[in-house]
Amino acid sequence: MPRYLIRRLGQALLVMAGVVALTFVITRMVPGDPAVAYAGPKATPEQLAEVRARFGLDDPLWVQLGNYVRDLVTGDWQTSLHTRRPVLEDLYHAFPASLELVGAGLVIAVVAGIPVGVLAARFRGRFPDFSVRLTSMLAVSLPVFWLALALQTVFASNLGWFPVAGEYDSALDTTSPLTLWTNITVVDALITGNWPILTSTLAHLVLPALVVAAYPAGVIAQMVRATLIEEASQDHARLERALGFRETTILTRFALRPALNPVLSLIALVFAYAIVNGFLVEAVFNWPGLGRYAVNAISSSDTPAVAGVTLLVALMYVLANLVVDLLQGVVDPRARAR
Amino acid sequence: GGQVRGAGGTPQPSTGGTQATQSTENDATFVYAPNLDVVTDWDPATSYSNEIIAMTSIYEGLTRYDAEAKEVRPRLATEWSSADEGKEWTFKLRQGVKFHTGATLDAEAAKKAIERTMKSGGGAAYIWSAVDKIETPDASTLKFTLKYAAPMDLITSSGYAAHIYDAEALEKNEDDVKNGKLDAGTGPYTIDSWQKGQETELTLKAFDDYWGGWRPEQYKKVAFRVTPEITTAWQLLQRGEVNFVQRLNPQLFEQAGMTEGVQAKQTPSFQNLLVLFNTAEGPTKDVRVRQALQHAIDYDGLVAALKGSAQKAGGLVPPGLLGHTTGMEPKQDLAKAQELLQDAGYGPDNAELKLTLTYAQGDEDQKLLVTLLTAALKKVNVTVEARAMAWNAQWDRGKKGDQDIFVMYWFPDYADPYSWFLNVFRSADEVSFNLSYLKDEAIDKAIDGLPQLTATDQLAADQAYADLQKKIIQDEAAVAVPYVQTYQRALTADVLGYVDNPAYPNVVSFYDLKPAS
Amino acid sequence: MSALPEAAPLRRTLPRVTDRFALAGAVLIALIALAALLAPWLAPYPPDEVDPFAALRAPDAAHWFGTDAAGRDVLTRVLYGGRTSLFIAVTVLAVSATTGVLLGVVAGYAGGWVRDVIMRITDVFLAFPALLLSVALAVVLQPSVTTVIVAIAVTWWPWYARLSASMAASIATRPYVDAARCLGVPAPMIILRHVLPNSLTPVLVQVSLDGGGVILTAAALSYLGLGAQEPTAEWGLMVEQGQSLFTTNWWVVTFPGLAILLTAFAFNVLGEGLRNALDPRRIVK
Amino acid sequence: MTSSGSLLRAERVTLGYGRTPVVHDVTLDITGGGVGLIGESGSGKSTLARAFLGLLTPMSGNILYGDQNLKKVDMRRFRGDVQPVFQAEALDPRMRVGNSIAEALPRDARHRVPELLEQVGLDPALASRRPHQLSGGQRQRVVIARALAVNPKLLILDEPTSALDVTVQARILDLIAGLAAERLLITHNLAVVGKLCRTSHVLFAGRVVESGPTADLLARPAHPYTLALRDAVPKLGGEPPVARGRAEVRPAETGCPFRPRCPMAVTECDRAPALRDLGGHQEGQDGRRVACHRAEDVLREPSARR
Amino acid sequence: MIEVRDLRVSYGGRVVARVPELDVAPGECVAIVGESGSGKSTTLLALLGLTEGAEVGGRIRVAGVDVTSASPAELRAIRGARVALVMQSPQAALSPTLRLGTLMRRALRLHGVGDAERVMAEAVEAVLLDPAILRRYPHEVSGGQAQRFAIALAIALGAEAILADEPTSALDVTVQAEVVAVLRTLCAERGLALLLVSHDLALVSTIAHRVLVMRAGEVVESGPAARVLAEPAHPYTRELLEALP
Ligand SMILES: Nc1ncnc2c1ncn2[C@@H]1O[C@H](COP(=O)(O)OP(=O)(O)OP(=O)(O)O)[C@@H](O)[C@H]1O
Ligand SMILES: Nc1ncnc2c1ncn2[C@@H]1O[C@H](COP(=O)(O)OP(=O)(O)OP(=O)(O)O)[C@@H](O)[C@H]1O
Ligand SMILES: [Mg+2]
Ligand SMILES: [Mg+2]
Repeated sequence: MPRYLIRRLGQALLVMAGVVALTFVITRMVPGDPAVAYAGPKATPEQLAEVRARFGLDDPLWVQLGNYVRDLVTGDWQTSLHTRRPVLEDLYHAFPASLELVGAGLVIAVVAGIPVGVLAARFRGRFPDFSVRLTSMLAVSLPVFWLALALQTVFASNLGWFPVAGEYDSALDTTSPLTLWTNITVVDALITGNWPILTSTLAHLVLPALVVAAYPAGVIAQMVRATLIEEASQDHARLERALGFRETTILTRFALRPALNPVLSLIALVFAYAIVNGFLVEAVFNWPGLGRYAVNAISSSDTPAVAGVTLLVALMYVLANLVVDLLQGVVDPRARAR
Repeated sequence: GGQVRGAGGTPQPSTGGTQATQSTENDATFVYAPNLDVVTDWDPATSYSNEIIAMTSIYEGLTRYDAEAKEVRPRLATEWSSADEGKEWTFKLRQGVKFHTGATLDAEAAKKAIERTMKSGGGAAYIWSAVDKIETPDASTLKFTLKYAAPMDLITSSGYAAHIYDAEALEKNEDDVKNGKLDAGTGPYTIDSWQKGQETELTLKAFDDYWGGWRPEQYKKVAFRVTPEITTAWQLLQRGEVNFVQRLNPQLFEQAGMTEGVQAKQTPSFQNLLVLFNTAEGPTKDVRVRQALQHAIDYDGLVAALKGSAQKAGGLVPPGLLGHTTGMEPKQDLAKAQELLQDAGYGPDNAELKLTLTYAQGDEDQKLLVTLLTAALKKVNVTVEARAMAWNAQWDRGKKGDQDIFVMYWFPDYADPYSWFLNVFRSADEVSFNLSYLKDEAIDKAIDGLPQLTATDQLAADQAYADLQKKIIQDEAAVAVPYVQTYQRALTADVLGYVDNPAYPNVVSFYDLKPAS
Repeated sequence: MSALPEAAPLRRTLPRVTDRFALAGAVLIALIALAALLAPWLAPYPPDEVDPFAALRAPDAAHWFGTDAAGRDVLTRVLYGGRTSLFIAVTVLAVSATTGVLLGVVAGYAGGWVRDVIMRITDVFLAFPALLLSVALAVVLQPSVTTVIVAIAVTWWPWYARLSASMAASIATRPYVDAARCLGVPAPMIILRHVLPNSLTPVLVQVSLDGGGVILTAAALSYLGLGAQEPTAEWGLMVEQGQSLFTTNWWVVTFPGLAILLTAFAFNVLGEGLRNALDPRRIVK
Repeated sequence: MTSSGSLLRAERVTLGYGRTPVVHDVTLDITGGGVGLIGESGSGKSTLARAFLGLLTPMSGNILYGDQNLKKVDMRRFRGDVQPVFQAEALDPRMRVGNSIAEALPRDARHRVPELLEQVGLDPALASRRPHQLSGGQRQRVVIARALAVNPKLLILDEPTSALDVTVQARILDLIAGLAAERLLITHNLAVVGKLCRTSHVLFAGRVVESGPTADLLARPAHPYTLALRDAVPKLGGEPPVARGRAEVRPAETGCPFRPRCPMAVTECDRAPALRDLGGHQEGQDGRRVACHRAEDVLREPSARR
Repeated sequence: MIEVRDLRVSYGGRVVARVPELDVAPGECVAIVGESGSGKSTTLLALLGLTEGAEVGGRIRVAGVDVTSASPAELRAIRGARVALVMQSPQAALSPTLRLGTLMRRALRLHGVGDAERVMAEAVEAVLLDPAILRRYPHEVSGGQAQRFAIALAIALGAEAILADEPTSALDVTVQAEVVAVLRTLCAERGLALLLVSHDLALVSTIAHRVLVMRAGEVVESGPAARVLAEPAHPYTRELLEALP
């Protein structure tokens, strides 16, 4: 196990190194002079030269890559051209909000996807199965940005059931200011017992989280269904039937656990996807997360910021995969033996 | 962890119907919904971006332009005069003005501020380029000596780079200023909190010692809630969560006009769209091609499709400014365009003409122009390869002269047409905004004479502007001006006193507002 | 030693594809493709015909889907948009599946350091969610349909590489591969003749599932302004253009949105159906 | 034992997948008259076969072909001499069986396909079928036909019949017995080795635990595992098979690997026994070798004699 | 214990097993032999109503219940508790994520067997296993152990009959011998009825009292083991016997 762990960690590091190199290459390919972008339209040639020197834009490429890696490791993720603040600091503020949104979305997806998948497997080939498959396929086919717009228009604007946009009612900042610990509003509100902000955030969270949840819920339902059907056709399910267990019991108490393993990998996979999907959702719901930051960065050609977001999301992906790989052992004893 | 977010920050917007009595203290917050991040640069010297919507409430200039009356009004200066054919200007400063830093405004302080701005060379600092020296004969008098005649009263009314601030305090607390913790203005409002990237990015609070004083019904708090999506902003406005939406599309604007609890305001702006043709290189070097392109634009269709958010332009200078001409309204004429192309060796019977065009990414109105132009030109065998680009990239490419058609907006930094000519059409060694690459000595010379005329003889100036426009648009065909934008704003109905001043684009003068009772 | 389900030869499994979903998906895709191909004949107007004075007309007899901000017929553009979307999807899938499968099969068959090198590179690309890398690339390259294709293909091939590498690795240990090696068949021949054809079934399933993903990603890129450009008819671009009109002129957004949904749905139905019939356990992306 | 007359020889080979060895330090000769390889599932029989076929490079030790190290042998010649017949799935499921056989032939000899099919007792018309359209027995004949296509000197047969029904099994074994080529036969069926192989080797947990003339080995097992193996085979109408020892999960890592299951294990067995010659050669046959400290006791065990 | 008359099992109209008569009494061991696909497993599963998607005709009485007409609940009541199934591949037949003890405990609770811990320990010991095995996962036990555990399940639940579908074909001969030994003991000492499916005629001949020979879904010969093996009446049976090495 420790050896496996070390190997796995080494692999993850290697991948991260590749990610950094690739990101570097991409940032160097961006058209437009980064010095001009930083110094502003009316900068003098001297100012430009100064900016170039400051950011080492005149060095040979491999020196720049070396510097880039060194800077990243020492926590200097460059300065955003747009906000003019360290990218890492910006990310530190934006990421928790994204995490909150994506986390909520994934929770909804898991809570909805698993039982629905079980239901479909239980009634394989019959009407509930048919409708679950149909719905889940619809869910994975929805263009998020379009769904977000539609839900916002119908449920927030026309029906007025939910807030239109934002993370929470900003008036609450005066009446019950939030003490920050994790930067994740829901969590902070919960641990400091700030109910007004908690309820407001939850209300604001519903629609965007539902949109984020649509895709993962669909794939999770499909995956649970497929795996359960597979598990239920295994020899052990036949033995369980022969022992007199009910079909539902077999699915939920015997088959579900081994089925959770692929679902777990799936969640790791979907996690990064959901963050990026969240970008579009955040833009529509004006959620103060990475997505808004990224969209701003894209529209202002803010290369350091785009690179920062890219790196962060890739890092999250690698991490999520690592965690899942380690978690598999908990879910499936066979994996532990590996 | 453990710090507090937004304590004392943004508060409930005014949802109308406070108390009936006039003198009730107004403790509501006025919430402004901009579509972009508010602040990129807190330095009043170099600030040259969207933060104008907040800066003009924090900082003040010597004068202020009243677009309705087309007159310059006193602000920190109470009166002024010019001499020596507009090459010497004297401003009398208002008494008893305090900076937010606690210092008192005097001539020396004003001088320092302007000199610091000039020295910075950033942002719109160029507006001071006529200034040769500044003197302070006494504590309340500021005397400018100019290198050439220029309308200093207009220049000092600029929304950018004309702010008077406590330069000493600013320099001492550079970091705090940069981080929006401190400002050094004299305006009615001062920074309350600033959190870049947050939805409610900025809140302002009343400056108690403001020279204008405070009445109970005025808004003491202002918040900026960044809302990029027009639709979202509109929904927030309908629900009363914001008070002012900077920009709606024509359809929503029309709806706003019919929605209870919302007031819709429409004002012509000083911002127009320029379609610049490459006069230096490529097929558009041929003036006939440029003229054909001018004729291919469906001006009336464009304005119709923009449904009130634009009005047809007549020349380079928008109405309301010196030098605006009438009788130069362009019209689409495809037959003429085809004829001109034919002469130039293109058109339906000849080889296909391929042109490249760049325009601003994400701008619906420019996209509409591109759509219509592309469709029209297709009929005369001209293919337009249009690229939407982020401004930096578009501009970078433009500076290299790497396109045939460059589309951009232009608006003046102060209420004067000069910048359309100086910045856009005067030749320069290194291209900045002269993206038609016009290089004509006669035109350059005429442009150089404009400030003097403006400062001394407005009638002559008017004529000079008219002549120049004819030359540039009709003779040189360096540019087409499809329309002047019309601002379409929406406010909650409970706000009284809103006036849109196109000289200060998107700025709301919060100090002048009060809730309806 | 029973064969893994994915090793079942396609010929043998195709008759088993009685999954109604697979059939429905195939029919749906055929219809969509037909509509796109026949757009010049089906569409009531030329695709770029503008009429600014008839902008934003609600659906009526003349314009079944209404008109957009430039007065173009939305139905026409939805039909032409299908050509763009399907062209993108087909090209991306062809390019990325070919690249990915070739690399993956070599990696899986060769094993050892070859596999390690290829798979680590694959992992690096996998770490970028498709949309994100596409965004970064689209910022770098000029936004256009070609950019979209390149950007998505760059992020898509690793999935096929990974899939076919694991397939090929398992095929490579099959006795018939050993047998071929013992007969002295050269490695490239073994890969082409035995490993590749036998690894293809799950790739095919994945390809049909991915059709939807590619269309959604392409639409999202265009929606962000990083993809197709005016005046190209593209669904994502149409949604983006109509976005601020959703509350006032619903048809501008709704029809292209439905077109994306329907096409992605058709691909998913086909893919899910195939997967259900062939291999119920493969992970979707 | 002499190395002369040995077609292929494994010399102290250790084999494994990745870094895990599964066959440990095995020395083994393939001599004429048929060689059997017996052992329980997972004991490394197929692994050893793959090494003999040059499909798996030893982690240590050498495979010798004639007198030459396999690494240095001209593979083209070797492939013509040594051919496998695998346990299952040895035909590409997508290929027509005719093409599968043709793959083994030079381009100008493709016409030999029908002839080869006839040689293994199949209708040449079957050439156009795919494997799944054939019965298990027919499939196995095709595999043999393909192996014969190159006229090999040695066939390496890895459980060629274990997936088949008994009746079919018998016919295939007859076919194999009639072939001219020498053979290494891997099976868990003792009766089969008894018929087809002059010498046999018993593998346990990747080690040769006993080897010698097949008849002698089965008549008087000297290793407790061989004994258990022999006695566990049910005989038609006979007594129920005898279960000797305890079923344990894994062979021991150190010492005698069979120790955890061995009913005769003593403390001495903590030391790994070496493969040693067993005295008492019988009637001019090759010698018996065994890796057990208590081989003599096993031979004396009354129940061991049948 | 088991009483079958005119059993017909068909999938989609194709008859895959037809058994005119099959009886197993307590303490008796009956074996079904035949080639692959001859319908042996199908017959066995039909006895517990586990042939999904098949049409089953004829009369099947198992432990006093008429299987063809019984309700699902009635069927579940006899499954495991009165008639147990032992399958071919031992590990695959155990849920991989459950400890053996957990599975047994759940089954005992399902059938309302009290004093589970003691019953479990006794059952495991009855098949010569160490009770510590209950704490292991399926992949941690050997095939023989897993197979004996499956038998222990039957004992713990108090089953009166065991249906064994090729219970040893995945095992090595040495391990097979252990399992066969246990099965024999149960039959002889506890009076369990044993129905054994196998393709190994030799193995069957050593433990079965009676034998049914099946081919292509039909029973071609049946009778006392000794008689069938000594003087086979059907050519197929003869062929089977001759094929034995
Ligand atoms: N490709 C492989 N990768 C890793 N381990 C393997 C591989 N093939 C076999 N093994 C392991 O090597 C050991 C020996 O396997 P091998 O196939 O040689 O056994 P065997 O004696 O042929 O068994 P069987 O009778 O089941 O065919 C086993 O523990 C097996 O799990
Ligand atoms: N679920 C099913 N659907 C359709 N046909 C089936 C099904 N299960 C079994 N069969 C068919 O029924 C016949 C008998 O199968 P069965 O499994 O009973 O044979 P068997 O004698 O147990 O063979 P083996 O020795 O291979 O286990 C076979 O032809 C098989 O294809
Ligand atoms: Mg083997
Ligand atoms: Mg069976």
